[in-house]
Amino acid sequence: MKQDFKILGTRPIRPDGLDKVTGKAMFGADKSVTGMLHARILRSPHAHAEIVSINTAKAEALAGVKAVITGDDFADVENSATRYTMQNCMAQGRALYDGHAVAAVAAVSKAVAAEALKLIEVEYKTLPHVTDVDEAMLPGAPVLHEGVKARTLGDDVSGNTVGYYSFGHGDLETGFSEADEVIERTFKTAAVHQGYIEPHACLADLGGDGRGELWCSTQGHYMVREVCSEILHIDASQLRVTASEIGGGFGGKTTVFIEPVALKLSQKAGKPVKLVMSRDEVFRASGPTMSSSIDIKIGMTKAGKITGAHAKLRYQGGAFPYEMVMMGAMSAFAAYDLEHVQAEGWDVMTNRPKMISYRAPGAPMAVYAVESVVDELCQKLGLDPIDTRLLNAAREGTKSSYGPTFKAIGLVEALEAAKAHPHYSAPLAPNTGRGISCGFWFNFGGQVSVSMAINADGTVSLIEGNPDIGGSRASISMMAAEALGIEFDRVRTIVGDTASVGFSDVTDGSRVTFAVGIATIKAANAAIKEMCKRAAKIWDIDAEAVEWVDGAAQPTGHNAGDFPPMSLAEIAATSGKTGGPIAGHHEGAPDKAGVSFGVHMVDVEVDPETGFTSIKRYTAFQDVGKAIHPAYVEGQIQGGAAQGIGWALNEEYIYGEDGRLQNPGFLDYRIPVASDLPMIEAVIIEVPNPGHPFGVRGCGETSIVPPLAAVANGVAHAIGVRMFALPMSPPKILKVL
Amino acid sequence: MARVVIFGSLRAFTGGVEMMEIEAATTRELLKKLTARYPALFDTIESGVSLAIDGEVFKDAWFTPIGPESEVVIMPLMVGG
Amino acid sequence: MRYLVAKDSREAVALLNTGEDARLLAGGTDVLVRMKLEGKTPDLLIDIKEISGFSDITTENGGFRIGAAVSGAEMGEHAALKAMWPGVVEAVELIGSTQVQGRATMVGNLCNGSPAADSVPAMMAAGAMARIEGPAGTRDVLVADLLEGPGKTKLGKAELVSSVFLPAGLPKAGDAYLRFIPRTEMDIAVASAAVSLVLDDNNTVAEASVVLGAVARTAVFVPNAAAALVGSKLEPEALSACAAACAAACSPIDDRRGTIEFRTKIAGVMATRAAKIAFRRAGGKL
Amino acid sequence: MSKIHVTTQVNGDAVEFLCAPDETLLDVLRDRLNLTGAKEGCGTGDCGACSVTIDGRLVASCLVLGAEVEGSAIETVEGIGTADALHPLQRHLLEHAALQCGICTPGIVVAAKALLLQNPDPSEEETRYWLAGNLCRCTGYDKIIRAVLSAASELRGENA
Repeated sequence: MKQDFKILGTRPIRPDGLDKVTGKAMFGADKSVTGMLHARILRSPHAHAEIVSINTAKAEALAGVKAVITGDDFADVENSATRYTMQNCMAQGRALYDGHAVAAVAAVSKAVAAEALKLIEVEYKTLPHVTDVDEAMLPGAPVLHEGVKARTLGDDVSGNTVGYYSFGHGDLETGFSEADEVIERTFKTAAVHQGYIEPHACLADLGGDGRGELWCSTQGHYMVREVCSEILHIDASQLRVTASEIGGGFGGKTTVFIEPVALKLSQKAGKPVKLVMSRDEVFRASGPTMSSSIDIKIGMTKAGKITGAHAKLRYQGGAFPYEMVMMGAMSAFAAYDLEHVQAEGWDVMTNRPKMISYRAPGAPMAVYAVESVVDELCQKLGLDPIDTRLLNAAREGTKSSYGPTFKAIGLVEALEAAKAHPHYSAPLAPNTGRGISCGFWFNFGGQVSVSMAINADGTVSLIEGNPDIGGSRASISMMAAEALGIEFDRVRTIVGDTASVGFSDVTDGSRVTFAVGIATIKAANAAIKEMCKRAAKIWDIDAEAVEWVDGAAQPTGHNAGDFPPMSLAEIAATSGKTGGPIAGHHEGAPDKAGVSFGVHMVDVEVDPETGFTSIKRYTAFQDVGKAIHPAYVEGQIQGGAAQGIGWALNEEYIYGEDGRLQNPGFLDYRIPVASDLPMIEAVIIEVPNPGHPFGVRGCGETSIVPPLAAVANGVAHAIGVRMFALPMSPPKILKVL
Repeated sequence: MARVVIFGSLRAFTGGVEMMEIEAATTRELLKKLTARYPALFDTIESGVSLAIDGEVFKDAWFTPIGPESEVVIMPLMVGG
Repeated sequence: MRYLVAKDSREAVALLNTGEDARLLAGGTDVLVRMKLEGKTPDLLIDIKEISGFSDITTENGGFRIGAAVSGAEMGEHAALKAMWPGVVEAVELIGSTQVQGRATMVGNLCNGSPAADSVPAMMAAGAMARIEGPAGTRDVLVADLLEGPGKTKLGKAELVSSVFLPAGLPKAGDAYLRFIPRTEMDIAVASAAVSLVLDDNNTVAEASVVLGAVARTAVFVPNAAAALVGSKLEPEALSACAAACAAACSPIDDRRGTIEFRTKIAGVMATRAAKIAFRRAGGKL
Repeated sequence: MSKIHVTTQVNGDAVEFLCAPDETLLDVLRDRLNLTGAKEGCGTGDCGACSVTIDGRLVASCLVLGAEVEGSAIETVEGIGTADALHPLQRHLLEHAALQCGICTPGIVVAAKALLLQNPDPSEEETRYWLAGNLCRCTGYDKIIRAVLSAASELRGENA
């Protein structure tokens, strides 16, 4: 399926770039309207407490305060998932974690709003709390919500255990009996935050008549509309949501945290309300990803064949029911062709902020544990880590550990590229180790809407419904131009608000370039069909006798050569006289998103006297199907690698005995800074996805999956001791040296 | 007849049955017949599942065609970041 | 909150003495952060940057006087200062990002009272004197004598530090500062060490000063560590004796930035590494 | 709290504003002068998204009071380059695809410009340390560093 492309694979300047380098781009907190109020949220200082009473009288009496709300202002909703979202935005009855919202104020200025918060009197009765996953699963642990325990589980686990999943095939006992070496290990990983630099921000204006406008930083403004209209009990059609430029999300902006609060305050005050989280609030009250406790058992023959593999994943996902461990259980062994395999997972609630997706949610920690044990087996049996992975690699026709049989996939190609790369044979300095890990992500399709207008001047206006989080307006414009056969700069893609184009799912799951791309191609085909029809009319021949070649209509069949080709611009120029405006649109739910595999290789140096780990060299290989805009594909790979490095080395949510978060700021929640990292070489592998006309696979998430184990394996080789918990911060490393 | 594979923990609702054959032309028909056979599956299927049809992953849209020889794997509804 | 710009130190002292909750503003990189995180403002914020001399680096008796409002970036750009007291300047330059360097001051770092303040061990090792202005007039005290405990100094009521004096550097002398942080930048010291050495004609350590940061309630001199270096050319035995003395001098806390065990272990590592740098700067060869 | 009257210069233009004594320069720029290019990522000087220069000195505008800039000259991202005449740094950031979400980009532009004024030929390591206070969560910094180094090369008159 090798195709020749004119535009795909080139590196044009992204259309929104100019506004972003000049400071013009409007992000969530950048919009203001006259007469707007400023809102602030009061948050619980307790990990778990009954809210006995809230007295807002003094705050309401403060000059300049226009509205104060608490959980009592929100009427119940039917859908339980929406109710949990609502109660995460504003506690009702109980505060479930440090940072849980308990009241909110809208006032004429930020200063007055801040002053008013101090006047709200909340009486709490503290309750027992639990923040560790293993403790939360024990019978007798404080239970966050009654009646939501997974229905197949028994009394051996507490009511916090809201999900149980199992995947796999074969017979584990048989598998392990065939092994020459079996290693069984337990791992722990800390909760980490998406760490987007832009805090959540919105500007809400909701009238008493139920008509509203909402501007917000989100990965999915249709999701925001649906959730908010349900919580506010208004019609979806009456709430128009506009997605601002989004300053990073990585999954963290796939739900709402503040929007219903701002809308409710606006409704109550009768004025627009701007609500912006502080960084401290982002860490305490917006969703990090899960922490985990994991058991892995893998058996291998002396020759390196994996004979059996078992994973038990216990994920901690915060204060409300959630489903995410299944993604880890499905990902854990995806890279391997196994006869006997089982991956089990438990979703567990604790007194922490409700988890939300973080780039390949659930996969990095599961794969970290698996790839650590695979590495240890290779070490013990004296096997080459890449050869061993090649020997066991999943490929086309492999029945995956989670069920489906793989179509064309690029794991073997990525492993072979890694093996052939000069990095793999480069000599290592003292105190330095080289780590390898595979990684995997599913990638998704889902609902999309694209509307494309062919303008009279020969340009194309494209509206789509997915917030552009990493350059998708560029890739979509490129695919439109490729499909139409015109130049890239003739297309302008914008992200429409919820009133201007049909529903679109959230920007997540590495789905946008894939799914919006398919819709764009189909919309282009619809427009092409119409343009061919117009040309046929002009030429007075059958529409079927016209085909679209290189951006122009041309007669075909027995009319071939009768008329010179008529370009898109020419057809567009006369469209007013040939039947009116020309457009194409497509609404659909593309499936068949191809999975993506990556292989990361890292050299780490560990200071034996301090336990400090530095990343000396990093190379990432990833099958992306077809790189539409290779520079942004590289950027996705590099960015995921950097996030994974942070996860491996220094990032963690630190809770004290009191259940309070101790590091809600960038000073002590340590994401990698520029001087922490070397250049990250991204090697793009292209094994086309048979499910996409251009071969595209999602590429945004796979890259965060391998770094955890790659770095951990590198550290193990550098110091000769293996660590079983993340992050591998210097005190932990020095302790084992 | 399509070969239907139920993912591990869902087998708790099929009495441990992992694989079965179901005559269905579309996903809707398949899921209807599946819940008719195993009513305990209703809640899970109602709240949403993903299906892998011959190795390609689909959401549970009703009218996705299923071939007579297809392998259909029922999986949980997947989410991303 | 009121914001006032003091014209001279007498006015600043008078404003500090009004009985209101008053704070001084120089670089603001501590006071403004605290206002933000704690959500409360003092009654009065007194900007001291306009006071004559407060923004100057001047030579004095062969050494340098550094005004209370001189930023880290300005110190880093002062070639002669950097040549004489490279350890002090590198310590100041480690405070925060480039952006923070544009504002943060050494005197502010001192008066903030953090046990982990980067510049304090280096100033102590250099024998720096703080000039204090107060209701009773002006006095000079050793920086070391100003330290009290976390968030506290021994400054009296309505007193302020107007400058710090770094004495003339001796020939064949060198100083250095090192800290341990989990990343390469942007963190607070988990443990740190400043070392100042003077060598004799034989390149043997004649005088030494070793100061540790972030391992006790204040930065602390470690005389035994210094003594271990004196008379040596930093042979391995001297360095390990120095490290052992450092470990013995540690009484750190466990917190989100480091454990007692870890801080105690690496304090000596920082000190011996800093000693080697100082030794080379003094003209010694390792 | 009575407001303070401040006369200053922003991006070459004389500007006057009234601000509360505890109002940061960042809030003044964004809320009073409608210059929203500088972003608040943390409010505590840890992220660099609010970088501006005051009298040529790179600072975090969240850690400066509006009242302090009386008589100063401030430069924000809005004062660097225009659509028709981008600063080479801005152009190289675009050409290297050195931004994804773009929230850190204004701070990077301001900080990198300050670097190149002080050090026209920085090494990769110097560039990384200079920009250590400008957090970027999207890119892994690779393309940002390359863009700054190639802009530096162009500004030095070398063949970029």
